[in-house]
Amino acid sequence: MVINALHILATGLGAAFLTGLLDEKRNGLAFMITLGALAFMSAVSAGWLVLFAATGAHPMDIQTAGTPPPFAIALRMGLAEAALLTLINLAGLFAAMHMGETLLARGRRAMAVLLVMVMALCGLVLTRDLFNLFVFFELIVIATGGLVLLSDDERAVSAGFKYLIVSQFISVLLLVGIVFGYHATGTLNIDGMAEQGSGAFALAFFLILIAVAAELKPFPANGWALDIYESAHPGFAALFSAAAASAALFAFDKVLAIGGAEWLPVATGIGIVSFVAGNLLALPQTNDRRLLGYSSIAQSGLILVAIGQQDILGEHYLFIAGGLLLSHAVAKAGLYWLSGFVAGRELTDWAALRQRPLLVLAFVTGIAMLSGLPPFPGFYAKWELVHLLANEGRLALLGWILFGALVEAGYLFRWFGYAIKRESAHTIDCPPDRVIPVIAALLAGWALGFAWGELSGRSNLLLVLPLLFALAFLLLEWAPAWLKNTLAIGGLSLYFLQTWQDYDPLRLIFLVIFTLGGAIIFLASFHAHGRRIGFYPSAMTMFAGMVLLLQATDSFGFFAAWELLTIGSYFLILRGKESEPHALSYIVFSLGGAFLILAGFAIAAASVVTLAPSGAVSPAPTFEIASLATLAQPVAPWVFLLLAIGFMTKTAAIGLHIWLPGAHAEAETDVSPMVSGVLLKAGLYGLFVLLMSMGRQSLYGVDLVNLMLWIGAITALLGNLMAIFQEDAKRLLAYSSIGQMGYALFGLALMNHLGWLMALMFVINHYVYKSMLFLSVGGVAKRTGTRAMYQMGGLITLMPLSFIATLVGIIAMSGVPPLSGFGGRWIFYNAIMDADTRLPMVLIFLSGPIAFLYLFRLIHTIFLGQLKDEHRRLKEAPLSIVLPQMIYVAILIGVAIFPGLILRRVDAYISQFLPDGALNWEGLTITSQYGWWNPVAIMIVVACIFLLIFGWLLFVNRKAQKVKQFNIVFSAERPYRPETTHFAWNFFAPYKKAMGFLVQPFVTRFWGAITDLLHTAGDLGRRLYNGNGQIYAFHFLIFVVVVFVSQLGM
Amino acid sequence: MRELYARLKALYPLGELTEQRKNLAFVTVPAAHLRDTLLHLRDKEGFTHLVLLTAVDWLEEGQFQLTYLLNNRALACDLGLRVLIQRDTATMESIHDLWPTAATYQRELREMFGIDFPGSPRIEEEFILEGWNSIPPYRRDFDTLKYAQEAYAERPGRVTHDPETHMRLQMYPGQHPAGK
Amino acid sequence: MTTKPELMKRMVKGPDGLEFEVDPLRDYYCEAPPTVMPGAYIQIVEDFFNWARSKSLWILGFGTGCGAIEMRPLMTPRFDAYRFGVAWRPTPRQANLFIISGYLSTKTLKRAIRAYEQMQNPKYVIGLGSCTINGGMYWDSYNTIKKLDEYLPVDLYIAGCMPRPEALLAGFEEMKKIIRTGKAEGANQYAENFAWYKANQKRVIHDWDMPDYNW
Amino acid sequence: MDFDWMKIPYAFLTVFIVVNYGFLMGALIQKIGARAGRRHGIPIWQYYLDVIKNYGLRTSITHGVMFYLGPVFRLSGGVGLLLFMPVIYGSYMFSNFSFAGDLILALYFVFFGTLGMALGAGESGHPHAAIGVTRGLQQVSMAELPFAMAVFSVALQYQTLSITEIVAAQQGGMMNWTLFTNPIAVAAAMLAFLGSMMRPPFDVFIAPQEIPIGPPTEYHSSYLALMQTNRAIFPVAKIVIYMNLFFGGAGSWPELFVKVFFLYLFSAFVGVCFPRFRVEQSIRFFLVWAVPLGVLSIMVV
Repeated sequence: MVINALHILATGLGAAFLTGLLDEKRNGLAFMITLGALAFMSAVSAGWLVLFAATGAHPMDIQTAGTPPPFAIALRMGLAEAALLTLINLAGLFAAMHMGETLLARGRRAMAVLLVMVMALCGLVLTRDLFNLFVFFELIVIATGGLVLLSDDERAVSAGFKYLIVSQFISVLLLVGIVFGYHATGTLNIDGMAEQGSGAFALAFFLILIAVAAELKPFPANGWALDIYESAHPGFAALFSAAAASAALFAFDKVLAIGGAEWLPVATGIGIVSFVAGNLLALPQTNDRRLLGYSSIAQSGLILVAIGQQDILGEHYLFIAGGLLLSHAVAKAGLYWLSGFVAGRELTDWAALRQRPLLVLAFVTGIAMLSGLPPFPGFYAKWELVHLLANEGRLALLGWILFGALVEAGYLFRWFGYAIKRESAHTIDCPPDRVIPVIAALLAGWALGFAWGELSGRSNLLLVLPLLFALAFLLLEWAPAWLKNTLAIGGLSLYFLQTWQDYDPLRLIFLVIFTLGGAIIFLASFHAHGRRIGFYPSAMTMFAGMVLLLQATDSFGFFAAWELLTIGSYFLILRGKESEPHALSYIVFSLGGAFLILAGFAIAAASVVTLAPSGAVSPAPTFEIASLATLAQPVAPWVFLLLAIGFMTKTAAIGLHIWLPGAHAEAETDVSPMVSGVLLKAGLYGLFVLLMSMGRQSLYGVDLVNLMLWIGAITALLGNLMAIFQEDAKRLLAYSSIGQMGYALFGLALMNHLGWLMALMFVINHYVYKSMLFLSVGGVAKRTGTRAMYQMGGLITLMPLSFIATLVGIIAMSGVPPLSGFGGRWIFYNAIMDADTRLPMVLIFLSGPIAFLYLFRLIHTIFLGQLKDEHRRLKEAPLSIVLPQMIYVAILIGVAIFPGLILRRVDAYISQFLPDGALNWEGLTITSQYGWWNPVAIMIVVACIFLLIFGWLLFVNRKAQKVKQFNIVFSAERPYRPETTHFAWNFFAPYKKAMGFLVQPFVTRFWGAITDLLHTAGDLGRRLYNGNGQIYAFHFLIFVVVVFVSQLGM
Repeated sequence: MRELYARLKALYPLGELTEQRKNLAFVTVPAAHLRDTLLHLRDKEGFTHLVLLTAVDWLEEGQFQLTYLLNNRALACDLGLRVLIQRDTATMESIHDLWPTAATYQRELREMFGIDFPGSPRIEEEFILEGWNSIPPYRRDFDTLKYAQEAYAERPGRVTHDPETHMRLQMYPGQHPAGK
Repeated sequence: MTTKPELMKRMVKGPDGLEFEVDPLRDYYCEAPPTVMPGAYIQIVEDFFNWARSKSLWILGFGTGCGAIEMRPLMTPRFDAYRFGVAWRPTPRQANLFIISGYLSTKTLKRAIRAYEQMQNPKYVIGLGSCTINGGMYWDSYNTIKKLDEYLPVDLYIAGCMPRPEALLAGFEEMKKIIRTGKAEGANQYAENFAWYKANQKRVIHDWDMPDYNW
Repeated sequence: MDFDWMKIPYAFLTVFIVVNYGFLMGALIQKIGARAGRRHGIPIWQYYLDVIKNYGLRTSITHGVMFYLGPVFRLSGGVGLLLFMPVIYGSYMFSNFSFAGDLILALYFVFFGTLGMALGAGESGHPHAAIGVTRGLQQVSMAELPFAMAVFSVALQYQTLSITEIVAAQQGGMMNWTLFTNPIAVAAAMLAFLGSMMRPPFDVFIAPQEIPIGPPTEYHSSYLALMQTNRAIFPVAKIVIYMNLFFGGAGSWPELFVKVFFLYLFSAFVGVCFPRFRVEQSIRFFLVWAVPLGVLSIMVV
């Protein structure tokens, strides 16, 4: 049985009085009373929440004086109210706990104010009476003013004062509005007013609405709020951001009901401007709390947008607005509480959190919730919101939302990068009364994620096995790395064994790479010692995302998997020593790409699925990926474009590639092959799916597939060209990946049978040799302590196995027979015979030999040439790193001799889509329409000739004297030092002279300029907030005028 | 050249001017005034180019004569400054800071004559001789024939002829030597 | 005898923190001495090889002194030594005839020894000009050797100061005869009397900064 | 697998013929070059003598395994290239192992020897070897481009990747040669041909005085002998590709000898007429002159 909601207000008020009555010295008791009251209030509201959630009961009106309105104040308790009250009261409880020390020091009055504040917030949510609303607002303002003073920060005083000034402006407007409204309608009851409509008292309603809106601190009328966020006690700031903002939003929603649909655009407008501007302003921030403040403003803006769009959200309104609101509130409260642990106010000071992995988890949970990443409610909410917007054709709004979200993710993840990578001198102590709120927020976040997953009506991501498996590693963090590694390998292998029958040959290839391929790379992870905290959850999340991607049949599952693998890989990449900026650019590009995919899916969904009319409970639009094929003309090419750009971001097509080199090169030894060899294939899989379902599309007469063909060719050329000028071995490989992905993209875009086969061949080969080379180079880098190739040299005798792996890798990669790369080239030539466009081939022809250049450089400058002094005692790379390489060598040779083992089935499968040009697999010879190829014969002939000549040389040259590295003819001199004798630096200088104009960093400059532009915009905006209270009031006035004028104009 | 000498003479205690040609003259400078004179010539008189720096071993006088030959590109004339230093101490101030090329000459002089130029770059390093183990070979008290006979194996049977006598015998066999 | 700094033993710290000693002469150079290499077991094969060797004289392109100027005309249409199977190679590895073209200062001698030792057995040396025979006009130089065969095994001297290209061509023909008769075993002679040659070389080269045999 | 074991002696025969032809033709071209300089030039059998001499050297050194294997790779590349092609059109005897692959195999197998050689030279630790290799690779990377385009153009023209079929399509008179049916492609390919024949103006990577003959600077004795053997086989094999693609192939050995000789002479002719390019100059040369021709050839075919 639940307790009357009035008791919530009564308890708050009563406890506040009670503390007031207590003796000055009984602070302890007062604090207990405060906590008790808040706990009771929380319990009551939670009881209501459970009631509504479990029974789906209708909202209940509570009449205070025993009469219905307009004669008395009415309260209403419903699902939303209950949820919000729970949130507010719990936030109040934990805020009190968090501020315990301060409250105890300041005495019972502070506690009373806090209780009043929470009570007023509850009242704001519950009341249906306009004047009552005003009263609660006033209470909140006064309580806020008082609570701000709790802070040690001197600026808090002036902040509180400015707050009071502006609040009086707002109150005046509100009061005037209420008076005129009452005059016009004769009632103060919101529902009563709503029945009569706002037409009669539009100006009055405008005043009411604008006043309530101003409580949400919209841009630009929010300078005073920022000062509070920045200077108030973090415990209170959490309450202010999480509870006060939520309550105000709810109040706004209530008030808006009076105005009806015509006022919705106002909410949308205020919301989207606040969202975008708030995020832009947050971008250049270096103060953590101010940044959170801007983010709060932005998030409120986003929720306002949802409120403003309630006309199209239909029955999903609560799901969306609630999801956004709750995840914002929980995350923001958690982050503010976390900031209480951090001594410094710079973003970089958060590095201190690293001492406590649990706090890092809380931090990352908060950031993921704010950014709307799965599996948190914001993700589901954003999915629905975007789809509904797209369905209504509100694409501009959709675009701005995604843009703002991207900026937000940018600064949040930059912050996270600082926390993980920077150094902080501060230490962290964890008193339980401060840890508990944070943990509560953390748990609440995951619980909400679960709840929203359940509510979404689709597969709950937190119940999906692969993700659960990945998250389970969070609980295993205490275990040694080898144990977790074994589990990871076992998990991947088992997953493969369990599911491989369910896939068609194409997906099976990707599955093999994603699971078994991952497992082989994990073998290399055995070299790590200690616990390797954070590695396994991230890596397994990435792998979970990838296998889910393969499983996904509908757009939602696909997108969720896409986001998961992005996040997982981001954390993985961030682990590298110098990888902070590169991981950031990776996540920004990836999320940008993901948002494009989201937009694409949303637009597609609008055409594929007809939305159920409001009323019927059906999950918001999601559709079978395969039904992309049914898209009709005006929409299809745009969807294709959005999806293709999204996927090409992942494959690092030229123009979108700048994140890749740093991210892959700076990652750890075993992470580089994972993100390069395995992860890039996810992008290719996306492109496969896209092209399989949508085929050719053209936009304004431009054949988009043809465009992709060009992009692929240019990527292949420029990726390779940039690779040859790298001095850093891993960067070289990273650029080479760009080129290789260009090849694969090219093959796909050929849109013929063999082109796809070639792309698949690249998928397999690139996985094998790039993983192998990354491991090999990583092993060498591990031993030599450097990645600069010119500092190495002559390692062939010391690291023979790594050398063999590299040798086999480069032979395979350059396409020289008899290894498997040749098969790819052979298919390529046969494929282009069928192609309609011939010019891009020129670029591909050129990029092949160029690949040869950087490969030779790789093997020569590392393994050949002159051994350095300090490397003379190096050992072979650790067994765990060498073993996978040897497996790869075996695979490469196996694939080289029997390519049919894999390709034959895929060949048949592709025939479903592109029947022409299939290969003929009779006997050992593979025949196409144009030529033939017999891998076994090639291998045997080459081996025989080679052995024959080798035997002959052994015979005639049996007495060769083995000499050492300085026994070279040196123009009758002798070498001076190995460093000066090893030709390695600036290896291809003439090429730079001749072709250097092609590798100017235009793209880097372009994206750099865009980033600068955003930062500058944020910086300019920041000048609005100069700390002057009068100016802030002026801002408010401008805000009112602008909104009024634009409303008139509408 | 005479005017130049007159101008210089007014500033520094110079020795007599020896005019070799119209545009080539030598003058002796005390070691202590060398640097000032060189600087003056380089910066005020346009002798911007150090043509060479060489030495003469005046064994009998117990002196080394250093010759700094300067060139004035505009007037196309050369002026040699001669400095006499003690042979037993054989040390001279380095001028590599005036002309960087001087460092090379000084290394050569140190190796071949044993004249030291403290502070000159790489002065300690070998210049062209590798592993020289005797007194500097350009000093006149170094007996090069004796050294060659001791150091390098000889093929027996070598005969040395006076060229004039030998050629006369070759061309006019049977005649008496000239003038006899 | 002074050792050059780059050849001195040094302590080096590896990337893994391990400190160890590097002895350049031991670690960077092969220490094996040259050995006498017998010809083919079957005499007729050796004769066949000698015939081929005599027809394919590859000269090391290393002009040690002023006599080198007399080799250039051999490549011109006027003398055209190529028609006799004579060619120039830029690397000692591939050359088998070393023409010491004129005086050898001790400094050049060091380089000549290196180049000679880097050639492959069988290898031949021709001393060109009187300087290589008895010092010539440099008989009293403080820095020039006077008797080449004291330091390297010489197969043939071509006298003159300078000998003209015709004399060189005649010398090549003579050299071919020596090779064909199997008497051009300079490399084996060098290996047999290695200690003697080394002692002679080290007597005049005071800063011996290389391994004893330059492979 | 039904393999005709007679192919093995046939293969040996092919290699034997080509080695002898290569030695003699190489010397003949040398002599012609010498005559251009008014010299007699080397005896026609000089290359045999050089090879025998090099095998007859009594000592050799090795810098390591890759160094040892480098010439093996090199010669295998040459021999393999030769044997993977149908050398004589219409002759089963001299079609050798062309059943293993088509034109693409031959094109890519060219790199087999290059790669092995580059690695072997690299292990010698000689900086000049590395410099030579990088120069060679850089130049070849651009020189191959017009050739690849020409091959593509020809393959499109005849709609096949089979060398035999390409040759078959050119039978029936000189006017059926690709030279006349697709002259632009041939022009592009012949410029590329110059770049891959290690002759002036594109031989800076073996510059004898600057970086003593580049990659092979440490090779000697039997290594060098193997490489010389390859120098006899490889150019012939390479020219055979050109001959088959552009000049009607050869139906008999004499026809092959003549065609290969004239094609080889072409590069030698250019070589004695023009001085040497630096690497970036030759890259620009190919980019400016040969690549547009190649592009044109695949556009118009």
